[in-house]
Amino acid sequence: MSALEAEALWLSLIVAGRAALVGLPLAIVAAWIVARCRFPGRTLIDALLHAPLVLPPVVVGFALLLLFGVQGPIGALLDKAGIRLVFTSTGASLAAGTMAFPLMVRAVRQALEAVDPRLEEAARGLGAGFWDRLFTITLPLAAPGLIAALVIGFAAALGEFGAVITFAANVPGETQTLPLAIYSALQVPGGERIALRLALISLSLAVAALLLSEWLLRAMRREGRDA
Amino acid sequence: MSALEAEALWLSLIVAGRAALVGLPLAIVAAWIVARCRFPGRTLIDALLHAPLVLPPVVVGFALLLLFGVQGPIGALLDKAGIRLVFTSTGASLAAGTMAFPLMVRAVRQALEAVDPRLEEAARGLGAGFWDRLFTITLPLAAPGLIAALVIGFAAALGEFGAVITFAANVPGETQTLPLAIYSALQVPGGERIALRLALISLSLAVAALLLSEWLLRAMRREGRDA
Amino acid sequence: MLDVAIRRRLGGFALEAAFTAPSDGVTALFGPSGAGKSSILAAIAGPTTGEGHVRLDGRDLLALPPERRRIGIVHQDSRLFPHMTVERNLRYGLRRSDRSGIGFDEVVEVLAIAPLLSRRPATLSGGERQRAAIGRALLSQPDLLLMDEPLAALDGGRKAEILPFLETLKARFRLPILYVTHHVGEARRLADHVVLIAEGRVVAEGGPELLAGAEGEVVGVEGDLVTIRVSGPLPRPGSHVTLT
Amino acid sequence: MLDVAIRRRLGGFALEAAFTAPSDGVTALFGPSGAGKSSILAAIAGPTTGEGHVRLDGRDLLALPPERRRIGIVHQDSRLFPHMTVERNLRYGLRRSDRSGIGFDEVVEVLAIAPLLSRRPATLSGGERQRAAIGRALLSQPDLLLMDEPLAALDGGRKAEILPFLETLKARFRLPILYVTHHVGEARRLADHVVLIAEGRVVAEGGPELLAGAEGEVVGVEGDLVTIRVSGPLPRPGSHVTLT
Amino acid sequence: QLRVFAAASLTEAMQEAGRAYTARTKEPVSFSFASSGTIARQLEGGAPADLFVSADAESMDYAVAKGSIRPGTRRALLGNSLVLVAPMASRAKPVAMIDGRFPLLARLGPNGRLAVGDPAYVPAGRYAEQALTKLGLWRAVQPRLARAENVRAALALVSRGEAPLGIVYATDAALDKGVALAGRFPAASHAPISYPMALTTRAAPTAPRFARFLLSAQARAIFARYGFTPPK
Ligand SMILES: Nc1ncnc2c1ncn2[C@@H]1O[C@H](COP(=O)(O)OP(=O)(O)OP(=O)(O)O)[C@@H](O)[C@H]1O
Ligand SMILES: Nc1ncnc2c1ncn2[C@@H]1O[C@H](COP(=O)(O)OP(=O)(O)OP(=O)(O)O)[C@@H](O)[C@H]1O
Ligand code: MOO
Ligand SMILES: [Mg+2]
Ligand SMILES: [Mg+2]
Repeated sequence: MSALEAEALWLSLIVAGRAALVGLPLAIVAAWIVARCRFPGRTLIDALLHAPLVLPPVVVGFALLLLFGVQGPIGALLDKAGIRLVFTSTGASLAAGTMAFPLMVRAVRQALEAVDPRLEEAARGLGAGFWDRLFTITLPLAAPGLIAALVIGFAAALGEFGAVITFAANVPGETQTLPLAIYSALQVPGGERIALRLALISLSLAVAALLLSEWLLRAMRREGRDA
Repeated sequence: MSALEAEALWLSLIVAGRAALVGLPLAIVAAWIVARCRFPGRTLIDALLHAPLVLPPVVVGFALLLLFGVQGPIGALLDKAGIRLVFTSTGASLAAGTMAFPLMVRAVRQALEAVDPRLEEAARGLGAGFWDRLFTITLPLAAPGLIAALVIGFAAALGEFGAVITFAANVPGETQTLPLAIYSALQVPGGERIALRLALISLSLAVAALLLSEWLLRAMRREGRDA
Repeated sequence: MLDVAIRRRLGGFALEAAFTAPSDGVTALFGPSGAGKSSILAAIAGPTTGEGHVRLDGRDLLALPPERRRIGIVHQDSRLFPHMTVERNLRYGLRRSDRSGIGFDEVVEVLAIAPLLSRRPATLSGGERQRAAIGRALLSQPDLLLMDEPLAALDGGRKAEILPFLETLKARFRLPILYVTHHVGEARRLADHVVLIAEGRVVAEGGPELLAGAEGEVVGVEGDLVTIRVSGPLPRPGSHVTLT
Repeated sequence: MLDVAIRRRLGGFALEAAFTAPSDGVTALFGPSGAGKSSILAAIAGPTTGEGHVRLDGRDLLALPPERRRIGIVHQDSRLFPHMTVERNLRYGLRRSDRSGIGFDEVVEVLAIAPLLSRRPATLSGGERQRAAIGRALLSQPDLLLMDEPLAALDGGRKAEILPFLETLKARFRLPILYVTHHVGEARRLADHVVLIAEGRVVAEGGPELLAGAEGEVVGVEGDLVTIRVSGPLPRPGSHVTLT
Repeated sequence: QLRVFAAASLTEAMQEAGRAYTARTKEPVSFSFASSGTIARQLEGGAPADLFVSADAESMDYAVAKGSIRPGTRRALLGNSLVLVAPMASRAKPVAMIDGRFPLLARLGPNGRLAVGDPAYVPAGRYAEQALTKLGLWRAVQPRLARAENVRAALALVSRGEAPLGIVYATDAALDKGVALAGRFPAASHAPISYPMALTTRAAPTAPRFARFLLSAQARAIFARYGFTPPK
């Protein structure tokens, strides 16, 4: 692996890992709202949560630019606070995470909907308040789904190209994740070999994430048994 | 809506709808294999199923071009059978569906894993063989997940850009789906307004799909009650 | 004749039970909580994994896949299909059987589930659910019926209606029934044969007289003194008894 | 005193029950399957939705969110947390209570669940599961205990052990217990007060004498004739009885 | 029906040329716009294109090498020039011609980036690299690049004010009201910008006629309006 490839690999790991980990709690909140709350306009919120999925990534990147760019309403605020997103690896995470977000919400939501409400009720009767129930019953029971959400969020963020390059551009060592490197390689006639190698690295990362998730699931099942 | 926009909308509907509908049975088979079968190499298959997700869409498009192009191993065979995929709307479905496939598999898998095996066992005791159980117990119990898979598959296919433009090109009325039309609009200075309108059309389609899915779920619940 | 020999390991629990049961009577499986009664039924009806055999009139049922064994089973938890109405649950096994000895209307009437037919299991009471499960098992026209505390959730009146029906059933269809219960009276009333289970093993096998407790006929009442002619083991003087 | 008045609509079923119960005794809810017994317990312990009140010594429990009502409930289906060991299930309510009258070790011993503590609910037998659920409810140190056929899945021996424990409990902690059962003997043994339910309404309320059936003490045994001094209604001569 | 696969940066100009052609000949023309590199591979995969208009020589070379091009039909169609743009809001003082003394770094500020098409694969980016190298600015500015996926994206970064400067084609700069011209690169500082076109091996018999039309005075006038120059 060349130094540049190693850098892209490392950066991808950071960018996608951060996107998945930061995205998960947000996805839980969003999934909770659409799965558990009933209010007018719920379907609209649900649809908006799907927006990054149905829009071309470039458009999402562009929208992020409008919002989080130094001229954008949020970006201007962050800029004052000394936080820069455009052209930074944090920005790459934001873009990749935004694209992965609908998938994470979906996975969490499916998991939440599969939790037996009678068990939450039972916990309530045993004195557990909302947050207590959430953290001791609902989320642990939904854990396989949460891990699925992490895996899919990580995988999608790992593969995200259009939104990242539009929002964060390709700054080697900062925002040049594996997909950007693969894309670069492929655009150059004869770059197939490099692209293939980078693609295999991406896939290995995904395999590693899957194995990790399965190990986590098993560990969780064991933990409950011993405690 | 201009005629061209209407055309892109209609085409997107066909392309994404076909991708989701054809994808679903395949996703069920794939999800079954990774969720229910235990054999060496399962994790590898699982990882390969994630490949379209972790690879940049353009790479997937190129891979499809290599496989299904007229020179490709599968494409050549299909060509003899008179079936052309590259640069046709069927091909656009293939590309969009390939990108959406991992998401569909995930959703179906999560649903399958949530089905209580004791109910399948009960059906077995009542004389239901494998396929019988599958169609009367497992899939109906997994139905909310299957519908979730359809929605996410449709939404992802609807938004797919990179793989479609690479594999099926960007031919108005043939393969120019909404994301490609948006891309083309953005290439034209001042095209932002058209792009925005097209994006809103995309979102409305997603809203429609969501509403339809919720209506379907409700209908299914009712149907069980009256039968 | 039903000839059962089962060997299984369940976590730390070893099941190793062998017994025979008449082919047209009720055999009560009796034993403390956790003795392995439900596990025996699961081994007879479920996927073949451990060693052993279950021969019904010579044929080994374990050689068949569960869906072709013609075994009706009522689980301790009802396991009704939540996405079907009670009626569709009842007809599930019926439709998949090529016989029709046990009729839909008859079962619905005896179990008093006519008003529930169009309801979903989630809205049923515990006893209603159990009755639906009994009906579903019966209607699959089984060659062998396994029942795991089927009447535990039912009130005395309902029990008193269903018991005679089970008796009729076994008389009419010469159907062997394995019946798990904790209720001595119920077992004594129904059982032709009793198998006592403890810690995964058969500890005794025999007639209904194996069951502790007694039943009898009231022969005299004088003030608050009641005299009863008892069959079965006699209670010790000074002991506290309940008459039902 | 426990003063219950509940009004609910469940699909086609109308629940409209009002009764009072002594604040330190066992009140048996008695009635046929589908009468509304479980629904009454659910209305007392669950989210407040319908009309009515549940006053315990004057305070209306329904004014509190369920998690602050201090109600222990044993459901007809055990509802153990599948992702926790039996021990973590037991300690769940204990940890969330600021009292400690009912001790962990004591409960574990009486319910004989020590060997199960490190197991997951999925691997338990029906009776084991129910015992764990009883333990969990007791250990939450409730002000009011609701039990829905808690002993139905248990064998006679186990029942005979748990019943006296429940008696001690009510004596020691002056804890009102609402107890749903189909078992006359069980109810008569435990209950200080009986509420008969049918079709969603209270049809009678009173002492244990409300329950049909009888119990007594064996005063003489001669051959197969047993003489019993009976309290409660006397059986008719010629009737068939079971002694338990 | 004729099908033209053309570089995305030609989108609007080509569409107008197509309309003009159809108006004159009643023959419909349809387009598929994508990046030139993608099109080159699509031709290899059997794309139903009659004509390929590339934004760079490399992609055309690739198509030729893969046998997708009808021999002898390659023509230089258009030229373009390279400019430096700044956000309109910055009120940059335009410089006529950029030379080696141009204070590029100073104009970028302490942490501003220079938006370009990715020199690795975007033709405009490659020209920018050549020009900056020739002018001796490359080494200093290279770590400060924001490499965009195509010229339009680079342009958007400048017009949104995310990057204080960007290098794009004159054609792009002319049409975006959000940017101001900050300078021009000497034509000699980079390889001639050329848009080659060629018929594909599977081109329909009517295809040469459209190719000829694109080289006609009428088409040239259209392209000129979008800022394209005749090929060098
Ligand atoms: N997977 C397992 N791991 C460990 N022990 C198990 C497992 N499955 C079952 N057991 C144990 O096997 C024993 C028999 O269980 P079974 O359900 O057959 O009891 P049972 O006789 O039906 O009891 P009950 O009357 O309470 O329903 C129980 O002690 C149970 O805890
Ligand atoms: N959602 C619902 N829709 C219609 N009927 C309902 C619904 N929920 C409960 N019921 C009915 O309410 C009645 C009371 O149910 P409940 O579970 O309280 O009975 P129960 O007295 O506990 O009976 P069991 O002894 O069988 O457990 C039953 O007839 C049941 O079918
Ligand atoms: O017109 Mo291009 O090939 O996108 O620079
Ligand atoms: Mg059991
Ligand atoms: Mg009940």
